[in-house]
Amino acid sequence: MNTATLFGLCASMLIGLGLYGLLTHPHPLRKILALNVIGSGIFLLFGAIAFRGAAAGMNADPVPQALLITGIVVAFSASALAVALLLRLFEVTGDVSLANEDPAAHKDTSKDRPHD
Amino acid sequence: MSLLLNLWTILAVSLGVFFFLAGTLGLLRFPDVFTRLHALTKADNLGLGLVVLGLLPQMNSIHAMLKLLLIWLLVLFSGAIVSQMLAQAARSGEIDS
Amino acid sequence: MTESPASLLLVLAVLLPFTGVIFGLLIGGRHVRTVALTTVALGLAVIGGIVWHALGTCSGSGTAIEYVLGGWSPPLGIRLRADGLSVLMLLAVAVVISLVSVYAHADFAPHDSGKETRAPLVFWLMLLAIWGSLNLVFVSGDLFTLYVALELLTFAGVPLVALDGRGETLRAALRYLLFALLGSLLYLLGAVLLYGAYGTLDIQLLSQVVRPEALSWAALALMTVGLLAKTALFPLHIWLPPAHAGAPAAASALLSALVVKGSWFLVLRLWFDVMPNVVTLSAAQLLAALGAAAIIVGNIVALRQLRLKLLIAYSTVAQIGYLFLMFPLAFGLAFAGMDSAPALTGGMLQTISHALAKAAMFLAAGLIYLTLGHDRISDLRGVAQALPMTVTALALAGASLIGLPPSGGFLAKWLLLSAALESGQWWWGAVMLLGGLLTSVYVFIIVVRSLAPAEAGWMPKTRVPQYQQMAVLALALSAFLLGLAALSPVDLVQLGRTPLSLLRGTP
Amino acid sequence: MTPSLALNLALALLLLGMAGWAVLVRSTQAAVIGFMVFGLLLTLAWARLDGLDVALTEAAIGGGLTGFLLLGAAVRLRSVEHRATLQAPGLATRILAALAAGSVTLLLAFAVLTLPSPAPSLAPAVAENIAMTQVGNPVTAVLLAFRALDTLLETLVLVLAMLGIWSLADDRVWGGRPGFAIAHDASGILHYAARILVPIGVVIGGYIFWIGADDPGGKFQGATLLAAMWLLLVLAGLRDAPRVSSQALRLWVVLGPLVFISVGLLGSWLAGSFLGYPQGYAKLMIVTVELALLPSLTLILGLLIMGAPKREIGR
Repeated sequence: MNTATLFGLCASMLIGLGLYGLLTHPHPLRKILALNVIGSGIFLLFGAIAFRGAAAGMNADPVPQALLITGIVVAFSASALAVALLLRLFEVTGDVSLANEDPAAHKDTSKDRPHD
Repeated sequence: MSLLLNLWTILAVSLGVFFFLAGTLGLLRFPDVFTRLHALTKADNLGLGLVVLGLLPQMNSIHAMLKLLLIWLLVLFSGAIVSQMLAQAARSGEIDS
Repeated sequence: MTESPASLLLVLAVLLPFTGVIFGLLIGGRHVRTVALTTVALGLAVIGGIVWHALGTCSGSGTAIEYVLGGWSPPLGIRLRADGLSVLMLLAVAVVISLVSVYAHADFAPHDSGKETRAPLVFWLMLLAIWGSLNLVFVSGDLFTLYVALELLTFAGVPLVALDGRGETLRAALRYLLFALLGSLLYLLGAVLLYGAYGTLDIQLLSQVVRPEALSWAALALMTVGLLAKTALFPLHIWLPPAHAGAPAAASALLSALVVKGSWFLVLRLWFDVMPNVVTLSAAQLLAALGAAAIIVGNIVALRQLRLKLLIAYSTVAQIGYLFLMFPLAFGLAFAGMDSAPALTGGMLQTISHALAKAAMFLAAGLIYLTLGHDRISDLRGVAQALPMTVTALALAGASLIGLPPSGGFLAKWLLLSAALESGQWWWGAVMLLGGLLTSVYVFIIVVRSLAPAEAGWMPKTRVPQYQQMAVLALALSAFLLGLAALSPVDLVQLGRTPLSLLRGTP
Repeated sequence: MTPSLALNLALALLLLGMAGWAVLVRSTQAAVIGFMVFGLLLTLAWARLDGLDVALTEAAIGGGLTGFLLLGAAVRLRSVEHRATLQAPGLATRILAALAAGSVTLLLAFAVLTLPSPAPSLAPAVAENIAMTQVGNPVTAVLLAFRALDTLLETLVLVLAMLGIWSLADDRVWGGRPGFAIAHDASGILHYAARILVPIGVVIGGYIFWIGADDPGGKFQGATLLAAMWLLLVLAGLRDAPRVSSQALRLWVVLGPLVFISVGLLGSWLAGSFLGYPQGYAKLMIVTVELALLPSLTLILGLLIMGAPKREIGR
């Protein structure tokens, strides 16, 4: 198996892992982290595609690599905005739950009993 | 000459890797923050130092050699600072030791 | 290909609003509104120039307006391209943006002390940013540039959702952001796969080389799902109502009328322009089925709302559904070898009339809130007395949502309905009629309730300036009279476009 | 199995392991630390894929700044950690999520295996045109010439994100300083570290920026390092975070985008195309844009980490 295919498959699994985390974690910070894992997977896949495109004396296709740099910076600004929103939500409400305010949920959290 | 240098590289890098292994083992097995820090800083300082020393003869310019040495010095410096801060935090009870 | 000096207007349409953001931030203080309004005026001139130019080419060469950036032609470089769809969207968005700016003039005025305050700065800068990002979505010819445009749009929308600063709006904003980020990541993933398969991101070039194979199918599926999450098509709509209803009226109008249209437009681009030969009729049927579900569920939930702003937000969920009915209709006609243009025109008209009508409704709801001090639907007495123009606007906008003649909504639904019958898909027509019926129920309730006389001696909480009412009425009137576009001598929609049947024709 | 393949395989497995840890482990702090290690490993993967520019960016931004950001948030949110995990979804949701994630992975794996060979590539096109841009690093040529519009828009993304974060301030403290805390530093060790490290970091940041024209490196990587040095100064209490109403700050923040747009317009006048460069002046104009972007990017990246204004003016 060649390098590009290996990392391409690795990227596919990273994206799946991140997606699972995003769908199952109730904590918004974990969702943000999972989004970052998905993002890294997509970037790695693009990197593998760039590596396949080695030609004209270059070890990899420089166009995807340049786009990746843009992508990484954009992903970072998204994470920064999301974290700032989350911290502000915590400051204002004292909670980080994303669920809608319904009285049943309130009752549950006020008891704050360990759940196991 | 180049055979000798290659031998030196192999020897020094292997020794460095050994220190890293030992440090990682300590990090996983030692009971508290202080002893773990001890293990970790050994790996950083000596392990990385040996790897850098081993790689020096493989560089083809003085410039690159200086960069390698700079990396070692920076890691030494930040390692020392960070372990100090971790130890302080552990002693004042900010993190669980 | 026309690359005249007028094509530089495409660059200006994108960068002028952002330059406004930069200067607004730099000058700051109490001058933000002045900077924003100046930029809006200049931007209107730019869009006017583009439309003028497009009408000129419409009767002449009939090709799209193009601009190759830096002289580096694709696939290496990036080109901007405005066809009929882009020009229409540019125009519609410019109209909504400028009327919302007129409305917001008082709501986001600088503080008396002359000190910079948070809400006006954020509102005006984000209004400009939304405008620039949407224009970029409409004219960009490159899939990666479109990814950046989507992110710009998200980053401009989120602060507006959270402008109020209350806990629930922060929560709504965070949920919106997480949905939107996943959406743009899935879109990017699809674009990455397309680059891996065909080595270009340029829409025109891709449409020539893309083949109906597993790889392009996977890319289209991923990108579509991502964009649907951003457009809030059922069942990915749960983030929308709290996000749109919690913002100040002018911000809600921007979010509900315009921002969701950006990602919808991109779905349209992908299906009709990038990969028409990958699309299958059953995939288009699935998209429309989700749209139909959105129409039914959105309208029924809207009927059960107690507050005006939430009702209008749920009505957006339903109206988004209509936007997806055109897909099987257009592809159905194209598959049958018939002219698919009426379905496309119907879909475009639906988008534009919804943008105008929904902006009018949210702004009207804002005025009603100011007058009554609340927006409970059960108690709208006295509104018509205090705000006659606004209630007229609500009725006209509602008529457009329902689809009464001669509104834009009527013409849109008429075109879609006849496309449905012509392509033998009567069931989508039935969904449209049912949706119209449900919409008319809540529009009727709102209008009748607000016509009820107020108690003797009742005084409005706040006196609303006339020009705010006039801005709302202007929006509603444009939605209502949009149906007269049928009389227009030029068919702007088809400018620079290849008929779908030709694109699909060769295997 | 060749040594190179073995190394790649080990790297891929480690990546998956760390990502799995970051996604599945119970404690949020442990997850974030796992993610930072993941970022470092990813840097190695980039080096294996011959993407040194990307590797530098990933190390600086993906692993470094993002990790710092998430770790800070995890510490701040420690008190609600338990409550937030209470609403964990049931088994049915987990199975559905696993099915969805698994099918996406399978779809992608299938796509990866069916990518065409030989792979399409724009490398020849870049090689053909790079001489006209007068820069030696092809990635820089793409970022600042062939696809300069994307880079311009990206700086606007950063400005919008910064504004979005500022917009989360309380109305009363608008215009004030971010609440970025000064670290607890009883023995003054951080203070000492900042004094030694910052000058070295600034030199290295400048160096990475400068060689970017011809070698791996560039403004984003350099700016991130400079931003990190700035954050260190603030953390150590040597400098206070800036007031967001400061005119000087705003001028430096918008300098990059403003110069970029101006150079673009100059191009439409001199070279006949927006963001075009007249013959022989390409490098001069590219370096001008990069020089203007460096301070703006440094400040914005730092401000994104510092967060919304928290303290009133004068405090």
